[in-house]
Amino acid sequence: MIAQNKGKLAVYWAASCGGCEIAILAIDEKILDVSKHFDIVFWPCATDGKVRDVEKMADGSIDVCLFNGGIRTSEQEYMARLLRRKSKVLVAFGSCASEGCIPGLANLSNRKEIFHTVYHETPSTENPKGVEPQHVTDVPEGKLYLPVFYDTLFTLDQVVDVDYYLPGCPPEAERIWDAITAILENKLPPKGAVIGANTTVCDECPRKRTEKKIRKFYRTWEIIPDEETCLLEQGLVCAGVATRAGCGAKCPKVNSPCIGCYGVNDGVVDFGARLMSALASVIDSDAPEEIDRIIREGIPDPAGTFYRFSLAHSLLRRKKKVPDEE
Amino acid sequence: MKYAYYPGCSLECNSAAYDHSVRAVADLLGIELREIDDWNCCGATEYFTQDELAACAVIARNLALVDPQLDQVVAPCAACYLNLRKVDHLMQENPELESKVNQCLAAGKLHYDPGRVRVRHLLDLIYSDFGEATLRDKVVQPLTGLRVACYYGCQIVRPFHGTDNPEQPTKLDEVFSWLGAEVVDFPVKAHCCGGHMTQISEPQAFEMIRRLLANAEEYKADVIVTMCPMCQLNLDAYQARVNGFFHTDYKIPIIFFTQLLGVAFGLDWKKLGFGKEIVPAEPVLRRKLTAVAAA
Amino acid sequence: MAEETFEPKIVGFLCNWCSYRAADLAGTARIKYPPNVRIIRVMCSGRVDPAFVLKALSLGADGVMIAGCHPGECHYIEQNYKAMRRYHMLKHTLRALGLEEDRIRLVWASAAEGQQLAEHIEEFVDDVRKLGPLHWPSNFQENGERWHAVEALAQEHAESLEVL
Amino acid sequence: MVGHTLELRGSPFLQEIIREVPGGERIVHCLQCGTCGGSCPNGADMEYTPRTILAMITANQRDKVLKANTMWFCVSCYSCVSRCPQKIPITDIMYGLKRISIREKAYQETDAPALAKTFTDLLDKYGRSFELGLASRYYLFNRPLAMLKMGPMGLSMFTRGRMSLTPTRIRNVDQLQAIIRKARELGGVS
Amino acid sequence: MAERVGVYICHCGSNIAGMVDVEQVAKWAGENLEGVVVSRDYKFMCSSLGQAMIEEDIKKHNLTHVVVGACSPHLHEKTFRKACQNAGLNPYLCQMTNLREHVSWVSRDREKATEKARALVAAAVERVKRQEPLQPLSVDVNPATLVIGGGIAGLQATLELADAGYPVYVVERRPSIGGHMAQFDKTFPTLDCSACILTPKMSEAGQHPNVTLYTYSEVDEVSGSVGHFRVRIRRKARMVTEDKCTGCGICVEKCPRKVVDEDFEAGFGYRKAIYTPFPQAVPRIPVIDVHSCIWFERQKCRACEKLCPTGAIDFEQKDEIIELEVGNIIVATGWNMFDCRRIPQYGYGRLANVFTALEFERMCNAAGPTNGKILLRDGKTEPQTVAIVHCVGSRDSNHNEYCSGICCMAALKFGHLVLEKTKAEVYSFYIDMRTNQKGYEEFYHRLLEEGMHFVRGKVAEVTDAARRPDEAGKLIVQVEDTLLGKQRRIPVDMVILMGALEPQTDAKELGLKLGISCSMAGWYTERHPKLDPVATMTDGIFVAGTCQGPKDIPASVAQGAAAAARVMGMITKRKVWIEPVVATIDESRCSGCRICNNICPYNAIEYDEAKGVSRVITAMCKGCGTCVAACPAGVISGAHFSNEQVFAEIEGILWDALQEEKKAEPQAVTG
Repeated sequence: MIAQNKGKLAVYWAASCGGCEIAILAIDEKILDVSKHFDIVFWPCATDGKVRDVEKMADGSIDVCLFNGGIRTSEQEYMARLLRRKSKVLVAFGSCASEGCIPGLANLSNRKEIFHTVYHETPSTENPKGVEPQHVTDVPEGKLYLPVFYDTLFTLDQVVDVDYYLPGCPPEAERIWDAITAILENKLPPKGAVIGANTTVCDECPRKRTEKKIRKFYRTWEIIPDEETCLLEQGLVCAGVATRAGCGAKCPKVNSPCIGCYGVNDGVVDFGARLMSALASVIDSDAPEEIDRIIREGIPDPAGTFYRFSLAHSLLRRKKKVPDEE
Repeated sequence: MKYAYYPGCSLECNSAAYDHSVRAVADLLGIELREIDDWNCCGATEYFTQDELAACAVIARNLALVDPQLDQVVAPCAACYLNLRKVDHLMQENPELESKVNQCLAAGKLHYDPGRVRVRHLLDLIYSDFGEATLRDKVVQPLTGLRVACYYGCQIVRPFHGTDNPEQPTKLDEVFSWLGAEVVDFPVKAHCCGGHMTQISEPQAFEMIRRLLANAEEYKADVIVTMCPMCQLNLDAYQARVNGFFHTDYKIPIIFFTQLLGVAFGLDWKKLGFGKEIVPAEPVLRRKLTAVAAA
Repeated sequence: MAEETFEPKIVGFLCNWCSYRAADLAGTARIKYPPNVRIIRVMCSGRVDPAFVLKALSLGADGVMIAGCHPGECHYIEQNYKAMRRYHMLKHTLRALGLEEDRIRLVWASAAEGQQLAEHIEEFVDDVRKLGPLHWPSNFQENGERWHAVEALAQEHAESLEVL
Repeated sequence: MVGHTLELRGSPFLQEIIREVPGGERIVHCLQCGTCGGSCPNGADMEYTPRTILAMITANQRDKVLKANTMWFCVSCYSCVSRCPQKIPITDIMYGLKRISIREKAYQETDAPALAKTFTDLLDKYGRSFELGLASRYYLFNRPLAMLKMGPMGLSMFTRGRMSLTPTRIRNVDQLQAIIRKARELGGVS
Repeated sequence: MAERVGVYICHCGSNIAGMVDVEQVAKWAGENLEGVVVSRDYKFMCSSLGQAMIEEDIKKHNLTHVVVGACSPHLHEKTFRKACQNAGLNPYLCQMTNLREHVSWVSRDREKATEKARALVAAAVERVKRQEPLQPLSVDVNPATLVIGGGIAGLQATLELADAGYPVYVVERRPSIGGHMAQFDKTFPTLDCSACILTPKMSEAGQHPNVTLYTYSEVDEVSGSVGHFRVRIRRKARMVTEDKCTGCGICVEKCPRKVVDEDFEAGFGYRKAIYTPFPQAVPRIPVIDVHSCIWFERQKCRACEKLCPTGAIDFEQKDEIIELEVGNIIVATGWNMFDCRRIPQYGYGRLANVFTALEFERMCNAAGPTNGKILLRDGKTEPQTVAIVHCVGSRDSNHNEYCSGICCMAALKFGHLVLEKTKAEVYSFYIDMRTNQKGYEEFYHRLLEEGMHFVRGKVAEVTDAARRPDEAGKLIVQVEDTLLGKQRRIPVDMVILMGALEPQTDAKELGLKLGISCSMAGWYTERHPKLDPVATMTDGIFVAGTCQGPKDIPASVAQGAAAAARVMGMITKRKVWIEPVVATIDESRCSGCRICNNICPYNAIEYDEAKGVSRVITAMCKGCGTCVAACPAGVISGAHFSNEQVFAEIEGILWDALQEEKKAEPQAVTG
């Protein structure tokens, strides 16, 4: 199992919360095994390393790059392209890099709206001059540049070619170790695959399931669900039916519906479409008004419900942009 | 429970007994009726004869004036009840009309979103929201021995279904049988009293009134209870003229259903507006009710 | 140049038994209707996966029509009701994504209703035409700034490297 | 254009009714079964039964219909509407015919238009109906003789406090009148 | 990729070529669409020459897939699949696209029509490249047949099949076969005695060696598909052991409990708690109605048990479940009468002398409650005037929009019976007199001659509220005589309401078990209203009689016989082929969420508790694809309509939009 020559590993953090970085450490003492087999050549969060060092590396000299986070700015896109060029294997690590995750929900807004909220509206903002970040700022010394903030958040594979995906928000430690083992043992699946299970959360969920019929969707605070029966059958929008297994059904096991952080199964192109279709199919009514009412009352935030993690990677990717008046 | 209340013109004066008894019974049942401030006449059938849009606008003004805190309005008069419901319905069904009516209302700085206010009749309220057990509970003076013909008329049961059966309604019958009355079969219970026909062609109007009185007599009713000021007026005030016209001798008291409800609940007869009817009701009621008490 | 009227591109998913045959009948009866709806045959409106609709929109369709047998007359007994439920669900979601409601439509047409189907198509094409082009892919195209910024960064780094 | 059958076919008078009455297009569904004519409490006294009127509308007999007494005998009891096997809004059609007939002064031998006019004038003026005013004005101008017969009844109503001598006026009469003016200005429901 | 696609664009004479530039489309496809190696246009693709051209190309160019742009696949899909098969290509690798019905015939503008044709061809090419070879499935046909419903339609079908030598199982929910026809006295227009023509058929069915009768039984569950249905039948507990009972009738005679017979006597007569519905019942084995039997009410009596000479009474009897295997099913479940109480203005239920048509049938029947005498509800008085009201609940959008078809004739029959048996005057109130079968119009003329009064008008109301002295004590029929244009009030003594024929109240439920659909009104839907009125959309299930729509006895019999003939056709074929367009679940990836379990109306998806996965029973799957679209995990695939195929079709159909978008997209300056 142990490679003769130590491999080279890079880890990068783009538009994400940082949880993925911590998740890597959650493999506990096995991190020592990692360092036994790999030289960490670039991991800004954990080690000191500079972009220019990477730029100086030969193309393809990094064996594995674990890239977490989506692409929100031109700098992140630059880094994605750079690391792609330098790495033999580029892994979209975690939900953000794979499908946009929570930052991807910003695709329900655009840059203007986001800046407005962040730099003007939030209660903690103190910005009397109404300053917003600008791509170019003129100073006496010349021009200063900031990365361009995109209107739309992209997933890693919408910007560069991705070799493997490791889903989850964040990926489970066991799954990370599985992936590392697969890399070490050179037992990687075909390129483009998701490293992990290919069933859904239901497979790992111990709850009792029967045939489904839903007359009313409940929000989590509305009922205390029975602990034995399928949450969906109790009217809770449990995304487990559409979500890739791998987490061990953590949420349903503590009486909380799955929210879908592990993304889709192989071959599925749009997480939201799958969940929508499945839920709609089992609504127990044939009257259009009633169906509409059940849906409107039970699912007040459909974009957030069906695309909580996958909006940026869905077929439509984002909310329709209102033509910019600028 | 709070409801907006639309008494309508008839209840102001010629059918004040209805208004008084409605308020008294509502009070007893804990129904809070809040009169719509500065309501106007619903236009009866006449306004629709003149100008449909103006008729709708005039009616919609009342709906627009309903306190935004309230979402149901009670209208005891059949014509008012129908008109309010009809305009709300027409506005819901017909977006073009809705926009025109709202343009009119805008001229008076008002607006009405169709569907906002649910128009209800007091009978439906009493029947559906209170029901048998509650009503039986409130009986002080059982109506045992009193033969009651329940007269529904037209516009409460038609054309909008759902309040009761449009042909042979039963809710009023059921309510009075709960209160101990002997409700007689009254096949013409949802037939027309003639409405404003009295003003247009008396022979036709009188014939329509006669049919009702004749049927009530055939089934030996002591009293006819109505839910509509127009029905009451036609059957009561015109009874003498009908008798004259056909050489008959009907003497059937015509009272509002809320008046008889009030009697059963032991309310003060004066407060219920007794004495305002032309064919006196009190003697018959007192005789029947005491005869049974004695027996 | 004369102003061209916008001709929307619409994908129509028609069930094999009723609505596809209704379209056949419209043809046989030589009923004319706008050419904008391009028909894809599915066995049942119940086969229409919301992803089909999203796919079509994401590729540049301006509208999507789903047609099935009338409620209660589904060739597969009741599967059109499932299409109806999904349609409502999908519309609900699309609203949240800022998409005009009129860009997707569910209609019923029995095999005998060539005329009705043609009317539905005509109406739908009109409605979508009024909404204008959708051009969904342009939604997530950043303007040229994106490429320049990335290029500029590369340039800047290259220059600073040379200095070192 | 794909054919829109209803708007293009049918007699001009039918088209007119369809424009005048919400739901008037249901007339084309009439089976001529006579449920309306049979149900009407005044059906026996009508020159033409409602069913016949519907047939006449379809046959474009406009003048004859507008002169008929049928609609003036309609008491808005809605029996026909409730029973009609084809869901035709017959009562509303009668209202529509009354309006056209009044507009064109086509009616014959009926005081109903005068009653309606007096009633709505009072409403426009006060915002409430005023029975004594209605009765006196209507009878005085239209049926002076009948007024004598009404005397005793009026008196008994009066003694029981069921007839008021003065009209009630709503507070915001201006607002009501503005609304009515606007309605007249917009003219018609369609 | 190794796909080698041939594209064939048909001119269809000038039908397509007149509006679509077919040459240009073919040329464009050959030059622009990936994988297309041959692209041709031809005058008539469906001609033998056209087919030969395709066959030749397949061989010569090693085509892997074929696209034909011509007419509707409903017309010629089979033709071109056959051509492919002849050339050794799996027929499912051929895709048709509809350039005639969907393009040329509905378009006005040649350029736009051509543009649309290009899109459809591109879609077909993209799709066909992803199509896979499929093999049709063959199934052996079990020669036994299940007939549901023992009325005249079901009996006719049963006897035709049994006489042809095939086993038939008849399931009838009532205690006896015979259906509604057994209740009637006379049949129109010949006035044959209903019992005289029906009872021989009933006893023949009862004694036929090939017929097994399950009376007082219902279909619980149907599974399987054409050729091999599995049926579970519930034999309701009769409380009488069938093989011991001789049908002597002592038990019925001695039973002390008499109740109103709501079923056979339509509420007009009485029966005992243990009863056979009528004397000629088949089988003649009585049943105990546990809801009225004194023993079940208060554990007393058991008189029948004590007196039964063969000890056939068994109070402990339980429902019994029987499992059958049949190849085909004939549904002949009949109709129900409209509840006349739903039209209160006709007074049924309130006015004693208002009768329903079924009550009146029983009244006329010599074996009925009045021994065939026409009497008022008091059982003594003969009516002087009788009104027959047509269209009660029919032709009325408040109830049933359809015409029940038979009531006009039944009303004439009733009129005749009243005129024959009494001195009464008879009025018929009709909207339109519908007498459009052989001998029917003549019967109408006969009644005109016999002096029946006909008033054209739908009755507004029947009331006892008299207005004139001559109305007192009578029922008054108020109606507009539409031919006079006058409202009339006609006092009568008896009113007969011709209630509508309605589908059985549980027709939808049974339809779900069988996997056949109902119209909006609730009648079973035939495969084709003109050309296939006997089959249903579900192979192996046929309909006969009124369950498919209102009809009279001759039509029911004809349809019963036709259904039997169709079944015989299936049996003699021995094997049936099933389209391989079915769904499959990848069990290795199924997590058993059970979303799909409830979705299949054919119950073709079963759940394996042990493995925790769902599975499609291929033979039962009809290929609608609804489960494919519903599967949240994406593990159900639909043959011939897979996601990949449809996605490819969408991409193809929007090829021009895609190109426009690509043009509009700003490009990276460098890679």
